[in-house]
Order: sequence, then C-alpha cells, then structure tokens
Amino acid sequence: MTFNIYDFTSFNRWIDESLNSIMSPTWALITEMAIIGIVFLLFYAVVGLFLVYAERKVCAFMQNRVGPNRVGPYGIFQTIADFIKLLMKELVYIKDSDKLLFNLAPYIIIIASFMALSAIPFAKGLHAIDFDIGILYVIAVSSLGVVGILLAGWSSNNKYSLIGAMRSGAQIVSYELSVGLSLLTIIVLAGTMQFSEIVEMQRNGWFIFKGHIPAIIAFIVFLIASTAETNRGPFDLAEAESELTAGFHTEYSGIKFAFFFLAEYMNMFLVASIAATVFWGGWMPFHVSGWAGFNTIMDYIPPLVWYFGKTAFIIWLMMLFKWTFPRLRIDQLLTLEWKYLLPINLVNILFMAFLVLMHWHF
Amino acid sequence: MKEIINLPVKDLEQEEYIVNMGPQHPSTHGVLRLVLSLQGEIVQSLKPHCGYIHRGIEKMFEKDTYPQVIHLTDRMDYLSAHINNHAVCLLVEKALEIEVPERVKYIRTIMDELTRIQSHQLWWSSFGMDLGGLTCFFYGLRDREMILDIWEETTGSRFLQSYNCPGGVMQDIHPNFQKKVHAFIKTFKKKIRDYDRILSGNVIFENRSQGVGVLSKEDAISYGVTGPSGRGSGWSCDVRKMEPYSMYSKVHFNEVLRYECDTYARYMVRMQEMHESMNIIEQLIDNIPAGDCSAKMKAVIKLPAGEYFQRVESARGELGMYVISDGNKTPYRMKVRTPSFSNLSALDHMSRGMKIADLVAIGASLDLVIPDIDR
Amino acid sequence: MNSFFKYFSDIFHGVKSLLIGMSVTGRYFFSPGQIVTQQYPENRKDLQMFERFKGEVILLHDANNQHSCNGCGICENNCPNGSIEIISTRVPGEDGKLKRIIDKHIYHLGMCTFCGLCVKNCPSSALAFGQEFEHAVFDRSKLNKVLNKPGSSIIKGVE
Amino acid sequence: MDNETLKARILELVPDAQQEENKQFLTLLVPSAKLHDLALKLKNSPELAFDFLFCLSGVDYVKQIAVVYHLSSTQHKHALVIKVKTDDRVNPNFDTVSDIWRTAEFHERETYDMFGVRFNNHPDLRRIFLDEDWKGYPLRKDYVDEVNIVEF
Repeated sequence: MTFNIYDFTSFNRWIDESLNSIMSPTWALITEMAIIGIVFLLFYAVVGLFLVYAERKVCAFMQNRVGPNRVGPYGIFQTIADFIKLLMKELVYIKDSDKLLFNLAPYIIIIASFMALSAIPFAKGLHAIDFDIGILYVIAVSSLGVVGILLAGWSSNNKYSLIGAMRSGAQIVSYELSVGLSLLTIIVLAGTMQFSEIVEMQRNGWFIFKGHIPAIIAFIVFLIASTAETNRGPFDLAEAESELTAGFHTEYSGIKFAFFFLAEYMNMFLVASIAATVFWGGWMPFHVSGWAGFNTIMDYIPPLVWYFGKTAFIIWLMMLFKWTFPRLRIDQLLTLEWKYLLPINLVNILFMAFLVLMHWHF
Repeated sequence: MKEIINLPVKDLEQEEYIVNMGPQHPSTHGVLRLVLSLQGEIVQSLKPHCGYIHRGIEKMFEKDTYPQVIHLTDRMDYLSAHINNHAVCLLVEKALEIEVPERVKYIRTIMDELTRIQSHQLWWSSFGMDLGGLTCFFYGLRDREMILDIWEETTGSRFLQSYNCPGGVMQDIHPNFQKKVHAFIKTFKKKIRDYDRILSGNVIFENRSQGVGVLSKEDAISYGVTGPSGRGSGWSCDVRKMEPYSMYSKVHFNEVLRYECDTYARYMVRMQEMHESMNIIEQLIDNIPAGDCSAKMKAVIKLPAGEYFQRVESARGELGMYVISDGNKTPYRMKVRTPSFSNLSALDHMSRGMKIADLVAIGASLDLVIPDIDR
Repeated sequence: MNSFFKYFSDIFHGVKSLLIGMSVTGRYFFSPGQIVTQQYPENRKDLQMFERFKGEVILLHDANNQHSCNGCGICENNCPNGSIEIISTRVPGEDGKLKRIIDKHIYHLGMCTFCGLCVKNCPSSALAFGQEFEHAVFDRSKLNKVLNKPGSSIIKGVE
Repeated sequence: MDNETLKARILELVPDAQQEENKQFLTLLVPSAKLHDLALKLKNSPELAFDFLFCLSGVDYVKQIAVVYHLSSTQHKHALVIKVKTDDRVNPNFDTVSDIWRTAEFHERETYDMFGVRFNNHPDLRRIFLDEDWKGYPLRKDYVDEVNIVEF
C-alpha cells in the first residue's frame, strides 16, 4: 500500500479492506466508526487547545502584549495547564437549578459542533462521511448548538443567564438565514451540495474568483453571519461580559465551562473550514486555468497545508473582528441582519443566478 | 399551583424583573450595586446602592492635620489624586492668605493636566472595554504608563502621589521632567489618532453611543452633573474658566462644549479635552520659572476660624472642598463635594427606557469612580 | 430615492470605518517590535527604580552602623496612620545629662500610605525612602519592621 | 448681582434671615420653616436663578445641627450660602429641596445617613452609605465607636 499525502482515498480503502479481511462486515463498520470517533475526539481536543492558545497569542500581539509565555517555550502548554486546572475545579451546583438540563446543555453544544465536523473534507478522500447534501447537513447540525445555549440559560436559575440565552436565541435564529442564503449563492454556482464535489469543481479556480462579485459579497456576508452564529465578538451578546458578566454560562464551572469554551472555538474552526471549503476551495491548491506549470508547482504543496492555511487565515480574520470592534446592541444586531444582510443576500442570489444563467462566471 | 395558573396574564407581564448589577460586576468599575428593574431588555428604573467602599474619610479628616488630610484625598478619586490634593492646598493657602511661588503654580498646573490626561486615558480604556472592544483597554493603559513613569520619577509614586503640600510641593521636579513630558506629548499625539481610528469613527461605536442616555442641559444643572459629562450637555461648567486657580487664568485653552447631550457628546468632550490638556502643558512646560518649590510654612498649620470653600475642576467634574475651621490644627468639619456622587444621581434619569447595553455605555460615559462616590 | 442612496452610503461608510479600525489592530499584530510588556521576574537584575521611588521608609545608616535619629518623635506625630512608633530611652551622656536615644524605631509597613510626611519633616534627615518594592510576605506581622539595625548608634553631634 | 443687592433681595423674601460672617460667599442663616419657600423663589425668580446646588452639607455644631446649601447661578454667576439650624438633636427635621434641585436627593440622603437629619417629603430617604441597621450617625461629634475609631 502506498501512503499518499495528496490523496487519502487509497489509504481509506486499505483500512477498510484490511478490517473486512479480519472480521465480519458489521464489526468492521463498528470498528471503523470507533476509529473515526477516537480520531475526531483527539482532533477536537488538539484543535480546541491550539485555537485557545492561538487566540490568546493573536489578541496579545494586537494589544501590544506578549501573551502567554510562562508555561513551556512561548507558553505553548498554557492551554493544557488551563485545561488541567479546569478539570480539577469543583463543579458548583446551583440551588433550584434544573439539574438534568443544566448537565445536559454542555453536551448538546459539544455534540452539535462534533457532528458538523464529520462532513468537512480535510483532503482528498479524508472525510468521515461524504453526504450528497453536505452543506444542508452542516447548516442543520451546527444550529443545534442554540438549543444547548437556551437550555444552559434557562436551567441555570440565573437572571443574567436567561437574558443571555434569550439574546442568543434571537441572534442565532436570525443569522441562520444569512448563513444559509450566502451558502446558497455558492450552491447556485456549483450546482451541488456535496462537499467533495464542491471542492473538485474549484480545481480550475476557487469559487471566490470564479463567481467574482456575488461570490465576494456572499463571502463577506457569510463571514459576518457565521461570526454572529458562533457567538463571537462583536456579536458575543450572549456572553457580553461587560453587561451580563458571562451570559448563558455564568453559573458553569470546571469541565462544564470548558465544554462551552471548547465548543465556541470548535464552532469557529467549523465555520472557518466551511468558508474555506466553499469559497476558497478547501484543500484544493491555488490554480489558475491555463498556467499549467504554476498549477503543477502548487500541486506539490500538500492539500492539508492548503486546507489548514486557509482555515487559519479565516480564523485570524474572525479574531481580528473580535479584538477590534465594540459589541453591538441587541436591536442593532437584528437590524444588521434583517435590514442589511438579508436583503443584500437575496439580491445577491438573484444576481448569482443571473450570472450562472448568462455564463458570466469564469 | 392552581393559584399560579389562575393569575391573570397581564399581571405576569407587568411583573418587574429585578436584576442586581453589582457589587461585583465588570462594568460598574468597582463595588457599585445597581438594582435594575427590567422589562425584557429595557431598564424601567434603577436604584444605585453605594457604600461598599465607604471608609468614612470625612470623619477621618476631623482628626487629621491639614498636611495629613492630603494623603486621604488621594484615595477618594484616585484617578485625579493630584487635583484632589491641589484643592486642599488651595483651600489652606486661601485661608492663610499665603501666596505660593510661581514655580509651584506652574508645577501644579502641569501635574493637574497630566492627571486629567491619564484619567481620560483610563476612562477611554474602560469605555472601550465596556462597549466590548477589549483592545482599547490595553492601548489606553499602554499610553498611560508614560505619565505614571513621569510621576514616579518626580514624586516617587505612580498613582497616589501626595505630591502637593500646603504652600507648595513636596519636592522640586526631577531634572528629566520637562524632557519626559515633551516626549510623552510627542508620542501621545500620534497614539491618540489610533484612539480615534479604532473607536471614535467606528460605525458600531457611533450607533452604540449616539442618542443614548440623553441628559438635557437643565437636567444636567439640576442633577449637578459637572465636568466633561456636564459639558457634553452644553453646560459651560469648567471651574478652570469660572474661577481660575493656579495658572489657568494665564494659559489659553478652550472649554470643550458639545450640545448633543448624549453618550457620544460626553465621549467627544473627553477626547477633545485630552488635546486641550496637552495644549495647556505645552504652553507651560518650557516656561517654568526658577524659584522655590514651596512657600515658607509654619510647622503647625492652623486655619483661622471660619468657613472656606474651594472648587477645582477634577477630571470628573467640579470638586468642592468645604472646611469649617474652629482655629485648631484639625478641621472642625470637612465636607467634600465629589463630582462622581452627583453624576451618579443622574444615572437613573438617563437610563430609563434604555437597554442594559445602553446602561453600561451611559455608566461608562459618566466616568464614575466608586471611591469618589463613597468616600 | 434619497433614502435609497442613504442606505448604500451607510453601508459604505460603515464598512470603511470598520476597515480603518481593523487596520489599527492589524498593524500592531504585524509589528511585535512595539510590544511594551516587561518580563518582570526575569528582568529583576537590571530593573532600576527611580531614585525618588517610595518603596518603604528606611532609617539611613552609614558604614559604621550609625544613624542620625535622636528619637524626637516628629515623624511619629506627623504620620497620619500611626505607622511609626518610637521607643526611646534616656541614658546619661558624656556630660552627665540625660540624653534620649532610640531603642526601637518601629515601622508598620502594612499601615503606611507613603505620604512622605515623615521623611519630609525629619529634622535630622535620618529617614529616607528605600527602593525595595517586593514586600509580599506570608504573615502580616512580618510587615512590622524595626528600622534601626541591631547594635546601631547615633552619629555624634546630631542630637 | 453683587453680594449687597443679593442680600437685599433675599432679605425682602425672608426678612428674618441673619447674615453670617464669611469672606467668600454671602452666607445667610434662614429659619428652617421658610427654607422650602425661599429655595423655590431662589430657583425660579429670573434675576436670582440659583439653579445649581453645588454642595449640600450637614454640620454638627454640638448644640445645633445645621444644613448648609451652597448655591450658584449658571446664568448670573453669583453664589450664595443658605444655612438652616435646629436645636433638636434627637430628631432634626428640615424640608427637602430635592424637588427643586434633583442633586439634593442624594446629598440629603447622605446628610441623613451621617447626621440623622430627616428631610420632610424626601422621595426616598434611606441610608446611602451605611447599612440599614447601622446605629448612630457617624459624623456627629458625639458619635462613639470604640472598635473602629482609634484615638492616637
């Protein structure tokens, strides 16, 4: 078997065949599921920890600071130390809180981001499951997180939490529209909802270049709306530490708080990778149609590098948003969505459809 | 259970949703407790509860001699510590009819304006933070550090300097003082452009602050909202212009007035005041006359019996020192009219009908310092 | 029509102002040379406080372990917080007269507000401010210090 | 308006006001019953227009309890000090001026807190700094607190 970092299809097939050769198909399926589950769990933890570290470093540099620099060289073990601290902290139970829902909420949030991760193609052939309705699935699953936030706010028996949860509910329900519509713009161009095909179609140019003006507008709208959907600044009204102390997770402590914390960063990674996949070609290297030599050179860079590079750039953009802008007020947040983003988006879809109809895209 | 079901729906809707904001809350800037009555996100009414950091400073004044009083005034409005000291010294000098040397007046005025700048810098930092822009906080503190270093070199302390003493200042300025102040002004004139770029012109910030927390001029006067907050309502209430003390009658500066009466106006007044303060310092810093740094004072200072009142313009507004002396070395009664205390009383009026987020912005724009309220 | 243009000019100006804001933070992100953070415990060796820095009150001793405090108590009277206590005794001097010398010059660092009145008012300039600023201790009683070193005596001719 | 005309105008309003010696401001001692009437006129008459109450302090004169109002006019730039005194130390009682100058609401609460002066018709007369169950009024000269007040 040849291990190819440019194409994981044969690697996957090799695992599948070797498992099937030693056990019955049912058990092979179960084993594969278990392997994927463990791999994703590890990936989740590593990416989460790294993103927390990255956020702290990035914001430190933006604020003329050094950031974490005590634990390990350049403070790279800081988040691990934090994680250990959070594991050891006491789980405070709130009087008169709804115990079941209170405990359930962090898991719902974690599971929502976990499920959405499975549809993302990291490289050719490297994805857990390749739905033909991939985008629809991701939108549907990732918005489950709001249920967790609402439950957390409700069950905490805390007024700040409740206000935060209600804000979050209004916010996510609204911005779900813009996220969906901006992705729809690209679906109009691509003609498919399957992630692997969307990436494959960008072989001769990423969609943001192919679809030019409407695609760029859609990308900006997606970036804003998805920042709002992940409850990150400047749209972090659900937490709004200067108004609601910590919003919906005020009463959570220890590992349960860590779950919320991790889920926030994971959601950020998720929307960044969706943006990278849909608009910037995912793992597809930068190709310019006609420049065969240039394209070959680009192909030598492994797809995982392309994928993580693009995702990291979009994550950096989202961090730049968070650490630059003041927070919006709840009515301004909804005004932005319903009076600006949604109309722009609707016109943009028409524009894109017209473009596709007239073959004015590249 | 049955009773709850049978409650008319209207009653539940009209039921007040009481939220305790504080005493430990990120945006009350200290231990202030605001009891909010909410309807949804809208603030129906607000009751401030203060006293969590009440130290009985006015009672302590009554056992302290006048030089000792000064170090306590530091701890009222710690962000304009020097100006508080200045008020006590002016009061003592007025009562004793002492003329302080010119050099002292220059030094005090420059120090006052440095105090005002650093206070406004910290205000800007926390204002940005209250609106959710955390980066502002670090930019403001970074630039404030330069002033603290200047102070540390001359007075020995970074924050609560106790630099004034009746009749003059404790020590002469450090030889590096002028050079460092020049360096600071040069740097800060560049950095303050960043402040405007990151917050003042920002569309989110404008939406968050314009039309929020309107306080008309009449209300500002009635509530006694002085200082930049009052001037944001178009009330010309600068003590430096009304009753000039130290060098303020001889320097040229504009009293910054805005007439929008909202949070944005109060913000812009403070931003503009930093420029004016730098302007004042630039006029004075190169012309400090030679001479003593203190007038001759008796070892024990006793004010003649009578009543004295001294107003100065602190960074937050009009600071009044009211002393009743019975001829002893300690004041018989000393009352401090602190600006934050009066400014706080208008918070309820300003924030009714606003949202929680607006309340945070209004509170930040009033620039409350809690020890100044509680004393 | 007017409101139509206003809608788009609002969007344009809004986005422009946001980009200006992002350019500030972005610029600082790419210029780590402007970082002002000091690495405190590491720079301890070359950390120089300003000469007037008020770290703590000290009693100046010269090379012969002699100080110039005659125990007059002016610092004690001037202190607003009672952080200075002077315990003095009277011993017969060379000329037979009773002379006051300090037994203990006690300084309660925990109560001190660094107003500087004691240093300013000391008639024999015996007190000064020290540069030490790392005052953290595990027990509050360790903040009560005796300023005159053991075995120290008064400089001749100061009293 | 200079202090002499000011004094004449106020003496017209309150004939039994007494002037107290003060180098800085015109200080008038007013019978407490006429305080509220006078305050209304001071605020509303156009040539006086004392619209800014910049300080309100309680004073304990051992035998008497006094409240001192520092007033100034933002239009005419003149200032005035009004004093009211009472011999009743157990239950000192004055009319509120918080309906005339809103800032007085907080200052009167503070005076109540520290001196035990009750202000009639005050909208919300509670202790402002100290606990509700605090005993005594700390800024009075006869206040004793053996635990917290250390005499040197």
